Amino acid sequence: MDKKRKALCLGVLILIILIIPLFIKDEYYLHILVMSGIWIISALSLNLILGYAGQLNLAQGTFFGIGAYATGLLMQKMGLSFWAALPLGCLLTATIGFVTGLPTLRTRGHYFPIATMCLGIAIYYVIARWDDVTGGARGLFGLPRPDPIVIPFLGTISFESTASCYYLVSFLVFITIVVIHRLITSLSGKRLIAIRGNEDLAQALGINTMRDKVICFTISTFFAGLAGGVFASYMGSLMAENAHFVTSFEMLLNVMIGGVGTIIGPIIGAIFLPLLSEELHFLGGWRLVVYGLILILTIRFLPFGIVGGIRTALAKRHDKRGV
Amino acid sequence: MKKGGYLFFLFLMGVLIVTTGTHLRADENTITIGYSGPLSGGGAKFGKNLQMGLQMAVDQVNQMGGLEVAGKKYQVRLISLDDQFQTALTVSNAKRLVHKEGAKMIFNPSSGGIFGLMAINEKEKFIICAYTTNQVCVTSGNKLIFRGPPAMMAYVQAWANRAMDKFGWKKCAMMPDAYDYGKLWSGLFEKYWQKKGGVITTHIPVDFMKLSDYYPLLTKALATNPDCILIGSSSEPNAMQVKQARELGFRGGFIVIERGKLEEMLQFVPDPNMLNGSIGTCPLIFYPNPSAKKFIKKFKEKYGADQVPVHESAIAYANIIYYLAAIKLAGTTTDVYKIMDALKDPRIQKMPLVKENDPYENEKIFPNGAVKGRVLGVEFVNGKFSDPFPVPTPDWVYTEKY
Amino acid sequence: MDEYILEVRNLTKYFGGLKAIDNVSFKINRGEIYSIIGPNGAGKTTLFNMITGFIPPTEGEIFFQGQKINGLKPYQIARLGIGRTFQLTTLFMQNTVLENLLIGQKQTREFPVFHSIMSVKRRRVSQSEAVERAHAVAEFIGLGTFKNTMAAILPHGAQKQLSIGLALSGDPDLILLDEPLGGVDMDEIDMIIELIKKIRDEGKTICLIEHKMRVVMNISDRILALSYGKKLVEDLPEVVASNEDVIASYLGDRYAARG
Amino acid sequence: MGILLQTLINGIMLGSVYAMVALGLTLIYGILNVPNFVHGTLYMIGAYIAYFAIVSFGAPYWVGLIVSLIILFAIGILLERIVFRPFYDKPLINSFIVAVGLILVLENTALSLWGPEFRQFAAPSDKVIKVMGVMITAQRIIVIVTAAVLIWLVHLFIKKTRLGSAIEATSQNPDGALLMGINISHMRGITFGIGTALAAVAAVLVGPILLIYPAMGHTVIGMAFVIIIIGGMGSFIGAVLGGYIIGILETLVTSYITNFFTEAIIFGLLVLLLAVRPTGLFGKPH
Repeated sequence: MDKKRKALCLGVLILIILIIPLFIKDEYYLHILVMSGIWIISALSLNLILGYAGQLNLAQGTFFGIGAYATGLLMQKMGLSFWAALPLGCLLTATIGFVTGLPTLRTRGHYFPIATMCLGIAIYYVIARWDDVTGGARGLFGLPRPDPIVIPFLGTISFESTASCYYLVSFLVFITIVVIHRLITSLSGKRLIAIRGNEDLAQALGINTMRDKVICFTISTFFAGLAGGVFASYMGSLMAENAHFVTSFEMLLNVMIGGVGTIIGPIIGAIFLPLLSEELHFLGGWRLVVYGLILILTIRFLPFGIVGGIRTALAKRHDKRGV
Repeated sequence: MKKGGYLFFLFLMGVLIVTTGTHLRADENTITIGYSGPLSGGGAKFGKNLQMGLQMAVDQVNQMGGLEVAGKKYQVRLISLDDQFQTALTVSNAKRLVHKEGAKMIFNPSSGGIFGLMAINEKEKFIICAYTTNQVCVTSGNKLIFRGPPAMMAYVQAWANRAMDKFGWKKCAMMPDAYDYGKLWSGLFEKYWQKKGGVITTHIPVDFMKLSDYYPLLTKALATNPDCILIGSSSEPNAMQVKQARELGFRGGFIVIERGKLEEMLQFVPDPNMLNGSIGTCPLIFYPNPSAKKFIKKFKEKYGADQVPVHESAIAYANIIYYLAAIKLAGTTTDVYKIMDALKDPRIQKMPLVKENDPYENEKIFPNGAVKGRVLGVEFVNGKFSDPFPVPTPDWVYTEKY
Repeated sequence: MDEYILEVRNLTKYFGGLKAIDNVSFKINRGEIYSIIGPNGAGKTTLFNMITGFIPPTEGEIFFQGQKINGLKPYQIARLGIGRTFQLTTLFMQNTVLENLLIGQKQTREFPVFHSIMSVKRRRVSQSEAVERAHAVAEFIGLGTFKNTMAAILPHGAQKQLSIGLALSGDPDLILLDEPLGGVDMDEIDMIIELIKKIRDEGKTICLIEHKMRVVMNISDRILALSYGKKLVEDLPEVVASNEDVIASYLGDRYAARG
Repeated sequence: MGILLQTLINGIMLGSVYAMVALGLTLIYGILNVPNFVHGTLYMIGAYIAYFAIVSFGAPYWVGLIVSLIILFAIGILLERIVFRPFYDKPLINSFIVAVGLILVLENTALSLWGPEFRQFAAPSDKVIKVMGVMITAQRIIVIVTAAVLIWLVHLFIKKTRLGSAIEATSQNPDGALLMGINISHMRGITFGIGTALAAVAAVLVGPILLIYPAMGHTVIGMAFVIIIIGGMGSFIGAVLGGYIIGILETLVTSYITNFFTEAIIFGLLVLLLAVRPTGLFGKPH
């Protein structure tokens, strides 16, 4: 019964997501939706390493940038199709994630976030200054949208319109959710939770924590790269700032305000926060002041984010009924 | 969750609902001008200077009762959004300005942002008003772009000629800023300088966003014994660089890339003589033409007597005046191609709105969208400004790729 | 098979200039309850940490089932079959009893990430095996009724039981218990002692650090007494209890204090 | 030779600034156990306060410095009490988010109130001294000397006063101070105040050399974190030595190798250092 209801809810949700572009014709809102999709993928990627393995990776935005640049450069300089460049770009990001994860994950406690922050800054400067490859401070321009897919007898799917990009991003969000959900609900996911809970105890129980952290880190950078790759092709231009650790902050805010350690939390955060930031534009110069205040107050009163708040509220109601 | 938590949650939801629900949609009688630029962060001053010029033009037209287009009166409004020089934000802002606020023109002051916009503007039908001296944006064939500032090459050649022919400098140490603009500028300069028989002793890009102690870099540059140093950030960091170079014993001259303003640098050096032997753009206040004087007067009236307008404000102002005149001339507020045609129409210079207000008395707008303007240079010698000298601007510097 | 399950040879550990363990050797027989006693700072926990690989010894060797294990990582040693608890009760506080015990299972620690994402059948089979075992352990340690309670809100005694359950969940041959009775109420003590005996009866070997002398003397087969990192004596309980050095350095203080 | 010497002096001057900022950061870390990302922003506020005291109210330079020091000390205590206190028992990441929020609030308030203009106040003396082919301005000597004196004063405070030794004890062993009967929350406030005041002094010292603008904090905060990591987070001597080492290293790399990849090199080296020594050069092992 419960399963059936869940499936029904999921079905309705998917239907809504599918028909949204039929109702929202405004180019701007569609654009916001596409961007939300990209932020959702990146927030989920950060949530995997932060929310489940408990490692605060402040270089996640940089991996987003690496994925974006890798995909963009593979398309522009090597002439690859988006459909080849994207997976290659993600693999490249994951490889760099693996190589840099090995040394940084050796650190513990507060050293890990700061080690990754330094890693992010170092890579950012490489991207920002390596003119011959990345275009340096001026960035990359004129990156193509995904090539049209030709389906025999039915026609072609082109990705020139924002609506088609919306479907593409929704599909990738779906894949990301499925993979991450499968990972965290499996026995391997239990190991990650063990590492988050107490790394020494996890080791004493025979868990190779270093290996699991590195694997988790690598997978999470893969998805950060995926978000970046889609971003590159959708926006058509890249700047080194996309790999800056400010991007990491933004992802982190999405995860934390939404609700860390849950699947739905980062999704809510990644939709809610960019929208909030956009809608506060009417405040002019005071926009970021108000935005900052909202962040402080949210984390003060809802330490586990919006989802955490809703959960406690529901639990309370449940308790009252029980009594 | 504490009690405060519920209240706060409700408050957040309220903010969202109110802000998403109440939007001042542009009504039929409004012309919207969109501006996306750096309004916070390190580039905020530059962004605000531009904004002042834009706002001034908009307010002035509104004060005159609005703009009459094809027999109908329109009010003009400016919507400014912060992009902190980030392309992705520029593009997002532009989408918002165009599709949500109904802007047909987006003003943007960074080559990165402009390239980002050029990828979408023909498809999404809006005009880019480009505040950049970068040549690529007018030689790429984009049909909906016009560019306010003069071409970079005009400055490069004028400054190099002056430095060599008048001051006899041969050895130049280049210390441009580390970003795209400085790189392009110094690239052009290096080629031209060497063609004229000069020597580049060293090339040290400077990141002005960093801790701004220039001693280490200047020590390195001065070790090559240059006659002059090419510097290229905004005025205040430039002034620091000049001051510190003098402290380190440098006696040569400075070639100042046009983003820096000698008159502003003057405020930041303890002794005016430190600036001796500097070549740079002529301050707007020394422009001899009456329309420039008129602009300065209006600017001070609006923003206060102690405010001295800079070229950023004046060029941004002129661009809006031109754009609004073009709308009037084209007789449409929506057809961007007709507006573009009107901009390039020689009749636009004769329109009262332009004729009375354009501080530069711009000569024409080329078919590629480049505005040909009046450019003056100036030198600083013996503790004061020399008379302005005209910077030659042959047509090719506006139209050719280089 | 070797008669000894664990052999420690000439183990020495320096922390900076401080000698925490000084040339200690001992052997633990298969199936016995072996206790390590000594005053605070005698180096008991350091010894555990070296056996389980958390701290590398400065000198000396450790053999488990005849295999040299010093130099191995903690997880490798755990997988060979040594389970342990920590002095401060260490649990996955934010998880339920069942989840805690699930994490400790062999299936959990080795299940490949690749199969977690890609396979359907393997995933389901391993998961149900692990859950079944976790249920069994929960019943065994006497927390059957608390399976879905979060570890953080269990009473202290139950937390101790759960920590023993965690050490047990990987089905080890040797279990190191670091003060399993520390801070436990009188009526809970007997329950834990029963649990320890029950584990021994399952054929497992137990090595114990404990301060409660009455209990130690009661349940231990043999006792090792340490003082300032040095081995004082290793023998049957009654012999250790009557050893003068031990009484002087450790027991003496206590009994004297109790007067 | 002259150039090497000049470069070294440039490095020491930069190192003095870094050492002071990093010292404040490390003190705060030692006691509050939060990586205080707001530090750079408070450095900015310190510079502005001195600017207003000196330029708007015509105070002499040293008065401006002391005013800024006192006000920032108070701001530090206030921030600790109002903003950071509710987060001590929460995970690190929560105080991290709060810090990011606070940076946004403070920096953009400064931008809205005081505008984006670059500002600067005059040095007490403009003299340039030439020794052995090395040019050095009076202000740079002031920076180097004042920094050294202040660091020495903080050292004395920690070693000689009861509160200071409590601070040291707490940062080495959080239970230590309880034994000494010191009020921990009182001490947290004072430490935050001192750390913040140190940042303010650093800002006022370089005020006549560098430019003051709302985003100026970004330029030092990254490096300050590099320094306290190298020094071992919470270590006094590590922060001071690390400050001078990084200042000199940065200057040497800039002058002799590249100024284009300086940050990439320094931050990259740091990651490698952490791989070899996961708790920094002077840090205690886990």
